Amino acid sequence: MLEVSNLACSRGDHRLFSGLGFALSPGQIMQVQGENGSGKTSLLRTLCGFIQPDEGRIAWEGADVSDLAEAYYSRVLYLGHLNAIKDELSALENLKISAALSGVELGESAAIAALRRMGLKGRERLPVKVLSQGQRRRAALARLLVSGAALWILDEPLAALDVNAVALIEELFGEHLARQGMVIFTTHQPLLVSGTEMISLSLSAP
Amino acid sequence: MLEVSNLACSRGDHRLFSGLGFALSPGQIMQVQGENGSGKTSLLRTLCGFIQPDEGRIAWEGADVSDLAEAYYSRVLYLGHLNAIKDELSALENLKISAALSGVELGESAAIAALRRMGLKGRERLPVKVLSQGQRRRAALARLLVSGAALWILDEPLAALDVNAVALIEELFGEHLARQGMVIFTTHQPLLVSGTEMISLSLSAP
Amino acid sequence: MFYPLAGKLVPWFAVSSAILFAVGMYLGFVVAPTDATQGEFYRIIYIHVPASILSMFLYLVMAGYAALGLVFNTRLSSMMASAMAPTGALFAFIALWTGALWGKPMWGTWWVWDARLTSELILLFLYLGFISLHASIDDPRRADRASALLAIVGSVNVPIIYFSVKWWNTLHQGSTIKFTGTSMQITMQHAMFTMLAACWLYAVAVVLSRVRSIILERERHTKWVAELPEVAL
Amino acid sequence: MDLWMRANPLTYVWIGSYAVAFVVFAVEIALVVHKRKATLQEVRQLMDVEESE
Amino acid sequence: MNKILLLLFVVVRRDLVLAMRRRADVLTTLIFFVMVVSLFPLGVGPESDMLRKMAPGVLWVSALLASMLSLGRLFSADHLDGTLEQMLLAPQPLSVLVLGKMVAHWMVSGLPLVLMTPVLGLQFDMPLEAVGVLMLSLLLGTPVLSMIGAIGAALTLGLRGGGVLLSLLVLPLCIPVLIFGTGAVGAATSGMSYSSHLSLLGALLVLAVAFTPWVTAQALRISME
Amino acid sequence: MNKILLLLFVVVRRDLVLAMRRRADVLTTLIFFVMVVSLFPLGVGPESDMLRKMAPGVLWVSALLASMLSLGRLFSADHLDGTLEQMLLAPQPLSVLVLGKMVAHWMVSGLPLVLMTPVLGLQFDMPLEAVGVLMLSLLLGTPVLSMIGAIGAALTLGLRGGGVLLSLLVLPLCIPVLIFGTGAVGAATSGMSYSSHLSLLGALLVLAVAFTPWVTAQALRISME
Ligand code: HEM
Ligand SMILES: Nc1ncnc2c1ncn2[C@@H]1O[C@H](COP(=O)(O)OP(=O)(O)OP(=O)(O)O)[C@@H](O)[C@H]1O
Ligand SMILES: Nc1ncnc2c1ncn2[C@@H]1O[C@H](COP(=O)(O)OP(=O)(O)OP(=O)(O)O)[C@@H](O)[C@H]1O
Ligand SMILES: [Mg+2]
Ligand SMILES: [Mg+2]
Repeated sequence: MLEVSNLACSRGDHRLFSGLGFALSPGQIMQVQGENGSGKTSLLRTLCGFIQPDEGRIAWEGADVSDLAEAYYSRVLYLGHLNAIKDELSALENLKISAALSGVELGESAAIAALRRMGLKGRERLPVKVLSQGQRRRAALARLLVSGAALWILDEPLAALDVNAVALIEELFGEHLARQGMVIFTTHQPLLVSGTEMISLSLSAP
Repeated sequence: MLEVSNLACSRGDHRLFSGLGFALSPGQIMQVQGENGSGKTSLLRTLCGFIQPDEGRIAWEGADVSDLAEAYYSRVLYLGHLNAIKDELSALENLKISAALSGVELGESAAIAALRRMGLKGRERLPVKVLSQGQRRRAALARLLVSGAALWILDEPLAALDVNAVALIEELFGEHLARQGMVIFTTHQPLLVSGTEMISLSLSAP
Repeated sequence: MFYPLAGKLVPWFAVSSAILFAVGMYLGFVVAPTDATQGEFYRIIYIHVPASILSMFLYLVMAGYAALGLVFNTRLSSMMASAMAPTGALFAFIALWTGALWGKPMWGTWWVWDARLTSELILLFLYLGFISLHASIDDPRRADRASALLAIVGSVNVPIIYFSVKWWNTLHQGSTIKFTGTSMQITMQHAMFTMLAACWLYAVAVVLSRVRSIILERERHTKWVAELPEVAL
Repeated sequence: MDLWMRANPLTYVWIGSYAVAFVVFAVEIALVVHKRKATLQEVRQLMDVEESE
Repeated sequence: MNKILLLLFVVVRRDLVLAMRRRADVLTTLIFFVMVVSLFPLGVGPESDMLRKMAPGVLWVSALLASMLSLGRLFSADHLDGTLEQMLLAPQPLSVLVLGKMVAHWMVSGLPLVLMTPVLGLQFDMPLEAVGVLMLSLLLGTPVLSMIGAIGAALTLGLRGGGVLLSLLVLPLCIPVLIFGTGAVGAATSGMSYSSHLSLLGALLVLAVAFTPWVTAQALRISME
Repeated sequence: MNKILLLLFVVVRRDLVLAMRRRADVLTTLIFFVMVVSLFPLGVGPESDMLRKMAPGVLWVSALLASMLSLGRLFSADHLDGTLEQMLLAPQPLSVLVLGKMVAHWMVSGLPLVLMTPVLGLQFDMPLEAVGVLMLSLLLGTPVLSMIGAIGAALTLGLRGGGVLLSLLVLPLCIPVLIFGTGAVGAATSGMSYSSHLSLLGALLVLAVAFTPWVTAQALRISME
């Protein structure tokens, strides 16, 4: 359960948003909408604690996230505009390392299975830098399959993905919500998750 | 007039495509389609001469592009997955420099007008690194407005753009085609250019 | 509000510092006797020692303010810290320069690589590092916090400077001013303390007026700045 | 230089250190004053822009 | 506790694997070190008396510079590709991750230098005991350099002109290490007791291990904002 | 021809603007140089006779370091953000662009060091004539360092594993420059004729201007594939 109240954030001289409030319970999904530069990324990064908000409170299961710190981080999976994968390592190594960093134990075969499901069959062991843009994004998104986090915070997960991959992501969202997970994401493309209503939060350009 | 015949290209052990041929005349637009990793980026980069093809010939107005070299480059505008803008410089400086590099003279006011049209009003002089993902892409795409190149080669120009910006790009394509330009592009999102038929080239995953 | 208060205080500090400078120099050059071993050269001491002491003292105060700003997120103390850095750097520079000038007649060279001299040079570099780090981060809050961390880490150096004469036996003079009694003649001491006070007051005045500019710059979007009489002019 | 120093120790001390110190002080004061002027100017400019918008 | 050790291990291994993939980086640090050290006899002339005297200083300064050269990459690669964000979000304390990165950095850029020292020391005609002390002092000192350097690397993350600003911030803080290190060798060659210098270096190392990971973690959080 | 000069000018100005934008960059390069030079006396000890003898070597090595530190950024920043692709597509010869980048790099990282040399030379108590020769040698030598370094930077751009060999090939190329440079100063201090050293340096510079831009351009095309 994530509760946000009266949140305000500014970058440079611009106030991006203020008085923002919402609550997300298990099984719910929220899309943050807004034009380019309206502050979507900034909002997501604030939720992850990378940016200190000017005002307001972000609470996870009733407690302030800045007090929870690591206890909160273990429940969150964030994927930003950057893929957070190393060009020199293979998709497999990348996945195993990022799982280890987030405290998940992951066997070789489970990792390979996850990458195959993301459509990287036969490319698990190539250095990521030879992969195509969409394949890199898929490699990054494979973390969704192996993480135990309850709250997914995804910034334009569909960037560079082809239609099949978009369908796959929709499927993954559905599964995650079904097991009482939560998703907050942004996108400029249409995305449909069957069987749930999508909460939508609109930011207006400053 | 761009003519491609019997083109073949491979990366690593994979043959991405072979026997590829097409021709593009002034006023025509072509979308390269295909799944993630099917070789769209590789094709576009081959057309620009970054990658040497295994076989085949790429001809510009009848002459081989590798013989034309700089004479061909001056007719081409390429924008890849990367934005080719400097984080430390402002959008304005970036635009002026990239125009100078491609041999175009560009006054301050023309540059500002181009950036405004791209929706960067009031942000022309901020260092690009503080801009949002979509704003950076817009700053990169502003080159379309000031370049004199006949052939635009654009790799996922719509990445990170919001709906307004997508509409703007469609408009720009229309204008470019109207003045007998040519466009080759890829995208995973729908894009409609009114008044012309789109040639479509499908690559299948290897 | 701090801004108008600082504005009122600056002239007082400035004037009293000017008076004390005058008195101190009178004492130092006219009243105090010539030193038996060092002749007239020793009179550099009246500027050298206050500058050295202030360069270290200001660093500590600056680190303290910076730490306050970092821990309690109080913006004023961060601004104070960044206002103090240039003044501190200048005092370090003066200490080095006058020391070098003194070294020429006393030790026969401008510069030796002795522990105290070196650590004072490090102090200057630390100030410069603080200033350049602050200058190269655009976001002022991030700049405050990053350079605060640097200031705190760097404050390890100050005790090294202070005790360097004890820990390493070097060319440089040991402490003559001690908490218990002193080996210095009384007029010399008066002159020295007057100069020290003068430098200190000067530093306060400059720092306060600099911090006023910084406040204005940072708060230029707020209403109270817009309503200031000097802005409305 | 050495000779001159020996002959005029007081002048040396004066010019060498005190003059330098006071020049430094003067420069600093000038900088502070200049910065104050510049900041005020900037703030006023900002006001004008806001008013005209 | 166990989990934390495991994490430390994961991070160290990851960075070592990455370093092996980018072997050029590792080797250039080492080659740089060897080159700088070997250049001095060329620049100064072949008088072996003087060479012997300057050997510890030259070796130490070169080691300091070599580890400085590789510092720029410590966090910046992770920053650019977004991995650092993920590290800040790791459910374990950030300072452990940071310690892991420091250890890996030292193993890649410090340890090879230490192992290379005997060869270079003999090139300068240093007495055997002095070479031993030099190695010991480097063994204690280079980790401190990596650790202090990490603070600077974290503070200058993503800044324009990072590399040079980094050295401006870090070099002054490294000077005590340099002084104690060369002091130890100097004492050893002139037959005095060098243990006090070495124990000072050891104390610095302990202090660095205790505090720098935490400070660096804070610096990273600040830089990521 | 005119157009090419204009392009050269554009590139140089662009890189200079970028360097200025990294506000304190030029200044910090200098401070770095000063600090590195000051470190050696700390490590070696304060005997001014020895210091004077090692001064040219120290200054030369430090100059090499300062320019090496900034070499990493020469192409890699442009590579990572895609600007390099655009440069390959420019309608003018790539070698001109490359030459522009080299010139800018030297103006930012080499020239200030040359100008700073007199002060540092005096700190080491060097005779005045030697300082002059040192400055001259640096003036001729640092552009060569920037140019040779550029080849290395281009070759190691985005290369896996194999980069080791290439950087091994490039580094030794810098050594002649250093030897001639310090040699000239050594000759000057010992009262011999230094003009042969300097003219060798000059010859190296001419060769470098003639060939390195072209070689670097080829290296870039290879690295970009
Ligand atoms: C560039 C060279 C020099 C530097 C960086 C330097 C630095 C310092 C510093 C940091 C202090 C600390 C004051 C304190 O203990 O609270 C000091 C004090 C002092 N210095 Fe220097 N110094 C230099 C040269 C000299 C020379 C050449 C002399 C005279 C021979 C000298 C004589 C003194 C004396 C007498 C004190 C006062 C010590 C006390 O009363 O505690 N200094 N200097
Ligand atoms: N230092 C700064 N000065 C001025 N404006 C800034 C600064 N930093 C960020 N901004 C502005 O803040 C906004 C940040 O937007 P953010 O990245 O959150 O947008 P977004 O909604 O994610 O957009 P996109 O869809 O393009 O990714 C942008 O409008 C940007 O121009
Ligand atoms: N060295 C290599 N070894 C093996 N495969 C390689 C190598 N280099 C590239 N590839 C493969 O070649 C293809 C390159 O595809 P390219 O980047 O052109 O795809 P794309 O169609 O642009 O995809 P996307 O839509 O994801 O951008 C990928 O499938 C990649 O895995
Ligand atoms: Mg965004
Ligand atoms: Mg692609």
